[in-house]
Amino acid sequence: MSDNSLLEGRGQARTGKTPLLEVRRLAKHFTIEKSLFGRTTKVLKAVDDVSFHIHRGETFGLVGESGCGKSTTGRSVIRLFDITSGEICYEGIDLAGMNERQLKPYRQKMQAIFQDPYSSLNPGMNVMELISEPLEIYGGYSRSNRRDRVIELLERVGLKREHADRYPHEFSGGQRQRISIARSIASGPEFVLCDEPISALDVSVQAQVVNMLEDLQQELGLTYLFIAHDLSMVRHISNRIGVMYMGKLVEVSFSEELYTHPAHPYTEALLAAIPIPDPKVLMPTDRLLQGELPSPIDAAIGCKFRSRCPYASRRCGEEEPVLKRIAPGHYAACHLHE
Amino acid sequence: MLRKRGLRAAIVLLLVSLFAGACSSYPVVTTDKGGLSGEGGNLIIAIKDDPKTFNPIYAGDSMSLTINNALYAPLLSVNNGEKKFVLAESLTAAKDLKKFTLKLRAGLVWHDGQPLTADDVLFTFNSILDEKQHSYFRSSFVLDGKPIKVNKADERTIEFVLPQASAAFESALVQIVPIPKHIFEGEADLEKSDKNYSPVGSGPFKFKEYRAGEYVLVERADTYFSEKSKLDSITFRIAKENNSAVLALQNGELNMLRVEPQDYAKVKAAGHAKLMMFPSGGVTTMVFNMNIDRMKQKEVRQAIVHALDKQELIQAGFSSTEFAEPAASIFSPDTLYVKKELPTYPYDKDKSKALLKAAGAEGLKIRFAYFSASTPETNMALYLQQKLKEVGIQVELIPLDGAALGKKALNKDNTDYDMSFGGYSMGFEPDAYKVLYLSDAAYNYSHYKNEQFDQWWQQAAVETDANKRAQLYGQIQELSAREVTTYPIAYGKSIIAIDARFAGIEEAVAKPVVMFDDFAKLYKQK
Amino acid sequence: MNRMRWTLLVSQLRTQKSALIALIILGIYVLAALAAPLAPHDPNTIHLDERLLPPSGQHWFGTDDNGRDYFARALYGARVSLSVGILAMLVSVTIGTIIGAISGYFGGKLDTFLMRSIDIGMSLPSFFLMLILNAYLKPGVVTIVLIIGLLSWMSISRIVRAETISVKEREYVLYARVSGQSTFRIIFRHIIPSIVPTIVVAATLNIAGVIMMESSLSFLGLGISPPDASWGSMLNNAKGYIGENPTLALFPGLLILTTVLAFNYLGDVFRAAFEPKVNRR
Amino acid sequence: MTELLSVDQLRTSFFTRDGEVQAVRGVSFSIKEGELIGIVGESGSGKSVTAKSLLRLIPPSGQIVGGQSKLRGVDLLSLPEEKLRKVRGHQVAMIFQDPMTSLNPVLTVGAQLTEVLRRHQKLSRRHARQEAIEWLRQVGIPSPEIRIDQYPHEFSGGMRQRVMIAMALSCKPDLLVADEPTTALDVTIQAQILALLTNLCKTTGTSVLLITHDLGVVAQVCSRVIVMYGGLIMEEGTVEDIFSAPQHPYTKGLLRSIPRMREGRRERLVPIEGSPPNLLNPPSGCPFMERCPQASSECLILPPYVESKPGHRSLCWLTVARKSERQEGLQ
Amino acid sequence: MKKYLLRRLLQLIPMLLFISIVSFALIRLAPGDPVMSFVTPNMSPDDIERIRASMGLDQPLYLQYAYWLQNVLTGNLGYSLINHRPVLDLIVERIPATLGLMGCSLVLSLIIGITLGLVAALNKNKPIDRVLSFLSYIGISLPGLWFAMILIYVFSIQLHWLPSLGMRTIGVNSVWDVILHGVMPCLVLSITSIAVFMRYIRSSTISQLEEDYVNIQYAYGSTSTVILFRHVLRNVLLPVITILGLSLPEIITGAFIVESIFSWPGMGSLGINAVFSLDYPMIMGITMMSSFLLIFGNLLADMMYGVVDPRIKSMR
Repeated sequence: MSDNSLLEGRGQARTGKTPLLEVRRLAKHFTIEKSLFGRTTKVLKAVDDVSFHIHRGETFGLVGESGCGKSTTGRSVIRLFDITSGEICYEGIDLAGMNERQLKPYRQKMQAIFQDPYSSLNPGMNVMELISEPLEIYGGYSRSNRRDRVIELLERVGLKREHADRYPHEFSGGQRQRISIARSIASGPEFVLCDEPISALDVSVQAQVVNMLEDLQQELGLTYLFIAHDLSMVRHISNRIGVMYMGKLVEVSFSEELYTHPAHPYTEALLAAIPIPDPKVLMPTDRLLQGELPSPIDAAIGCKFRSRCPYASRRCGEEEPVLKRIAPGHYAACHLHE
Repeated sequence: MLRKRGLRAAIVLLLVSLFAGACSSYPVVTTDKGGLSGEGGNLIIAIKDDPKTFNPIYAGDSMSLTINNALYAPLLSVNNGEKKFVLAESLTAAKDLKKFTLKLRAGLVWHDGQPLTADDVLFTFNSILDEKQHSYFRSSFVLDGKPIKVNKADERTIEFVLPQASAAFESALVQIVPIPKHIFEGEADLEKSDKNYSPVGSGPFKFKEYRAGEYVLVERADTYFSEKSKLDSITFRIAKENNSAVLALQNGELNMLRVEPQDYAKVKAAGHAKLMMFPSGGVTTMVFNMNIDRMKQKEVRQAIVHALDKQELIQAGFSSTEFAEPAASIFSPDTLYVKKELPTYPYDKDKSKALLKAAGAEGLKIRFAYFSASTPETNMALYLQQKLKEVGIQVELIPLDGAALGKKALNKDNTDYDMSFGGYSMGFEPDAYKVLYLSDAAYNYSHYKNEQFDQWWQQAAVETDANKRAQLYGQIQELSAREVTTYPIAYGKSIIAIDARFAGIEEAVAKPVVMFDDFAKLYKQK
Repeated sequence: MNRMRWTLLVSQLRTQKSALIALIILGIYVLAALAAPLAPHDPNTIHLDERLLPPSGQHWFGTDDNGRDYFARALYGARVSLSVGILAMLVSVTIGTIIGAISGYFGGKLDTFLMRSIDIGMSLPSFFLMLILNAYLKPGVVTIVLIIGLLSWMSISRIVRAETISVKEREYVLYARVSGQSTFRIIFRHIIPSIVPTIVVAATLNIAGVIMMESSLSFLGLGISPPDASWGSMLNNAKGYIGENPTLALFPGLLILTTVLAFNYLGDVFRAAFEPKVNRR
Repeated sequence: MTELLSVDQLRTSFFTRDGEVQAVRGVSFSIKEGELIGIVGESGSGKSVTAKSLLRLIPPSGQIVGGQSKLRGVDLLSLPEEKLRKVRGHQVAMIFQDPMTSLNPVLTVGAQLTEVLRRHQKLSRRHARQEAIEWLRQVGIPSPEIRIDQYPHEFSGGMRQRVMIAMALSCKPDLLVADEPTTALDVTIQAQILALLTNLCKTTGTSVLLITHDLGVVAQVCSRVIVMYGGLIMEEGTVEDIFSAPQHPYTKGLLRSIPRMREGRRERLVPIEGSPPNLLNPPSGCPFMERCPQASSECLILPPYVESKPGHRSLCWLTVARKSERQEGLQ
Repeated sequence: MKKYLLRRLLQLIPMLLFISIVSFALIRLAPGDPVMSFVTPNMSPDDIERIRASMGLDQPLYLQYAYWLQNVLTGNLGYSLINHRPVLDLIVERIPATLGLMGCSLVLSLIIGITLGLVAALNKNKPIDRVLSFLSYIGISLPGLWFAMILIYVFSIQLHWLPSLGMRTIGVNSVWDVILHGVMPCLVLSITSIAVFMRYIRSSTISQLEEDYVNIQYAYGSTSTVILFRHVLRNVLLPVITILGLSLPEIITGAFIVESIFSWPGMGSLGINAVFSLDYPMIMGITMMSSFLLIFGNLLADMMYGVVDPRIKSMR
């Protein structure tokens, strides 16, 4: 659907090669209500027909408000659960249909960091046990040099040797995220899903974690799928960004261009709503998005954003817009651009 | 605003409905004055559980028998040996004991005023003999397979023709109580017919009310042919827990109670009630299971019996010999031709060990089964276990509930246990014991087989000469005492406590199972 | 239990003096049960001449209706009641945890099937099940442990299932699945250790329930078979003598009450010590 | 503009099993009529405790150990309970952070709104219902006559926060304390709520004390800003001064660690190293000392507040040094 | 709401059917023979065989179950083997006493449990709270049988205030007399649930008082009593309904035991006799009746919860 266009912008993205990760027409539907005899009557389309690709060494940002399906997309990509339909190609091989045994080698290559520092570390295990878990699973380390490897990782993420025997509840939020990062790079992965890794941290601590992620990407050639609702931080860290609304991918573009020339009305409204930390630059109150998110269950046809879109036309109500290329590397799903 | 009110109403409704449900579900009786305590008084008797039925031809449990004894009058009754004619005027037996004629009194009437005639007696016997009605008393009137014939001579006389001579026929007649033909005629299944719920009887009291789990109320019947009851009414009150029953006796909620041995001292101390003690007609025995090889050896049986001191055994089971007399014979004291002097086995540990050594049965292991719900049996089993241990016999106790024990005991080739307790009360006719001791008898718990023994039983059953019968039954008791396959332990005693305010106890004649022969004689002193 | 939970538990015990008392009581009873053979009299010998004596120097708790020394019987009774309590608890906790964890973790048809059968099991009047099960098995400690164990595991498996469902959503379990750990390892390395506190609390409360159930089992005549005795059967036999010798009922009742009270207090202390707020911000 | 509220040396501590946590260690500031002032700070800085202490709404384990908070000359902290109840909701209203738990789930929105109205304005049941519907319309809730009888779970996060604003403003308070009102909301809904809040407060002349950790929100909404850290005020001034000429190293560090929206160049973020202080045994001197790049031994003792510009004060020896240099230059 | 009720009722039928199969199999496989309880030595073996045949015990098991089920569907629970009366009549006679006892003890434990729970919660960590908490611990650890014995010893034997036998004094017919008889059984049956309710109400009131919506109410000048009765109480009382449903099994088992201690004329004593004499139709009748009571109780509690809690109502 989206061709492999030339990629400028940061870093060493090679052109023309097959992307590290290719998601084609991904869909994930949850059953909400069953009739008396087990036939599903109501379905929640959390993710509906989403396609994008990420090249090796690139950071692809995925933004959108709560309930837009960004986390579900991320978790589908690393096969945390089975998807309803679509393909997830890792270096060209589709992981969608695989069972746990077939997935094993890919699990080593694909790792994840989660949002809540207080829930992503097992409170009953000390740091040494936490970080050495992936080492145990993917072998190659005897007991003694496993301890050295863990200490090396700890120092790599800015923690000290004596932290190894402490328990998660003895650390601050920022330190816990560092432990999560150390754990995720322990087994030498290529791809890391960052599912809102900094949303629960204070601003000053966020910067520490973001810098470390960027350094690790440089050093280990990692590829990130970075999910967040804080648009300013996503712009800082991502090469390309995808904007999601009600389970649909409404716009994909290079991060700079998305902020300077947003194509989709929703992206435009989203950017307008960001409070700029500079009193001299006043927010455009006229283009404020009105109305509420519609209920995700009603299966109305047409563009999901039309009820709140200032440019909505009759056509938006009848025909659902499809992601179309409007500029090199810039795609938008809106009838305005036909 | 409607929704808010609905919410509050829902909570209030929940609470009110729960409370109303609790109170209204009580059938609270406020009008009826309960027992008609006129000047004759209302006697409240405690019974252990609800009566199983008010229809006498199905009454087997003691509660039903006691209540039916007040509601219905028998043809004749026998108390400690002497005969008393009730509904019947006379009973004449033919020379060869094969034909009996019974003559009813004149002018007998049911509680509802209908005349009681020979037709009712005929109808009663036909119902009992009818296989489809499966009454509990049918077997007593079928002599080795052939039922007796009953025919009506005239309005007041009935003739019984027996297929073979039977001395025990009279004792069988005593158990039968006529039921009203005009009530039950045409009922397909007497056992389940709902006519049983409001029984029409012939006895000194008539049925008034039954409240399940609580009480049965009967009141004086003016239609009774002989002396009317002095009591206004009797309430048979259900009391499961015997210590709360003893308490109720003390605070006057109960007037008569069957007392357990361990409560005797407490009731005596309280002083509210007179205590009556009389032989219960029951025999408690210890049975050796002859299907087990080890038990076949006589020395082993004798060794075991010598290891037990009968006095102490009774003390353990019935808390003192005052409540249960040591028993010598397998016949109960009120049975005809019972013998007192029989071989006994005094307590002698060394003799017991010697006998065991002689029989090569050192280190013997015995499985002893007993009825788990009976306190006397449990305590005696414990005592027995400890005593036999002293002579080197290992006893494993097996407590069983009624249904399981009964099934095992009646199984002809039962080998689940080596010994157990037994108990029975067969009444004054010795021939009734035949069912327990004949080699192939259904209830021969010990499965003891002996030709000679059987012959004596058969001869005695048909022997018409009294002292010949006495001599035969003497030999039977002698042999059983020597063989000791069934070791008699004690003759039980019934203890009844009666509120001091009630009198006429001697005239009412205390009787096992039904407490008193004639409740009508009891009365409340002023 | 790892170091962190242990230090928490110790600090909780020090502050809550009620928990300390509970531990002391249980300690005394366990010691007494173990030291039962040292008792002055044999619990089962019958002395017909010393029946229903009041507590005295010679017989500290007096004697029962068969003249047996009541203090010795209480000691041996402690052995039976405590062992029944602990064994039945182990039976019900193991079954309950395994079924609860599996049903909670896998969900779907298996979960509905297990939960429906538990609903059915819970709606059968346990009273009848006790009577009927006892008719099959020959009386003895093993039977009681089995009956009580089989009747009380259902409530524990419901608690464990609910806890598993909430822990399953925690992010460290999601990470475990993402890092390719086997289901077996996830359940036994991550899920069960995190719900150990709930299991421990449910276990102590279960012991309390089991000891009480044992005494009602004896009431129905199904408990331990004579000559041995448990507190429950002693209490049941004392029913007949409540009028003149109330002490026969007093001692076993007090022993059951204090033991169950101690377990309940311990249960609450464990709950307070392992409160999830430990890992909440 | 006359002074509405003046807070002087407010101190609040929590007495936990492990010891006394000094959440607020001597905070003084004042709010003028109709002014929209913001307190910004990270978690653990004491901003939320300060707000709640104004109306003595701190949980039982906490206690106000010192200071005064005078509303039009009346010290709220020493006011007897029944008099303070008259102030709460009538003169000073509050909005909390999580709309999901601010409303009683089993009572209709209307019931909870009219209850507050009837308490402070002695209205009849029918009249209060009318007033409530009016206020729901004013805060932008569609078809309020129907929604008034609905339950909180039938409202989205944004809608519930609108109900809370209606509840707050319906009693015409002089001061509205908003404790992180939009943190739990999505950015588009946050924009709507902030716009609604500022317009309504301007029209009714209510002054607002806004507590937040988001510098963007402060810049767009507030006229004056207080920066708090470790239970103390680090810097206070007009929003323009704070953003263009921050004096305190902590404020500078904060501003540098957020991504700038300038085009093209994307420099590396400059974070503040280390983690927030532990208030169980707070340092005697400046709480920011261990994380401050320009810390010196002087910082072991707390400096006085010095005004680098009228109305722009900060708590740092550097400001003191700068002030004395300027004075020497002047002479 | 109606669809949900229909679905729950439909689920009810297979459950009751399954329970009847399980209990029928369990009962019929128990060793022992019902005929034993009324057989006397002078009954000949073939008479006994005929009686057993009349009870239908000689047919194969599945046929017996089929007959039983067919009868039940036509409303006839069969005849008690021992009392020769229809099982349904025997149960219907006894149900009011059991329901009355259970009903009163539920109401008693609700009222006392809730009030004490609230008092304890409001005076958190004050002396009265410690005393009440200690009493609640005693309440849940008290063996029912022992508590009954103490009550009998004190109030019946020593003080003679309360009768300990049955439901009525003979010859006296007044509500007061029934209540007097019911005091002790009701107390024994409800002591544990009073403690359970008290502990639950105390802990849930304390946790509700820490909720945001309570702080909001304080912030708008409301007093603690208004907050308690208008806001917190409703949130606290709702789950009590589910606890009521969950505590039904203990109450039914407890009722059976209390009835036999105090000779209370309820279903309990009928049940115990039936089991000891293996009266199969009666046991089946009582088992099905108590299972029905349990399931219906839980369903009622569940429905009640839906009616009273708006969040659940809109979901169904």
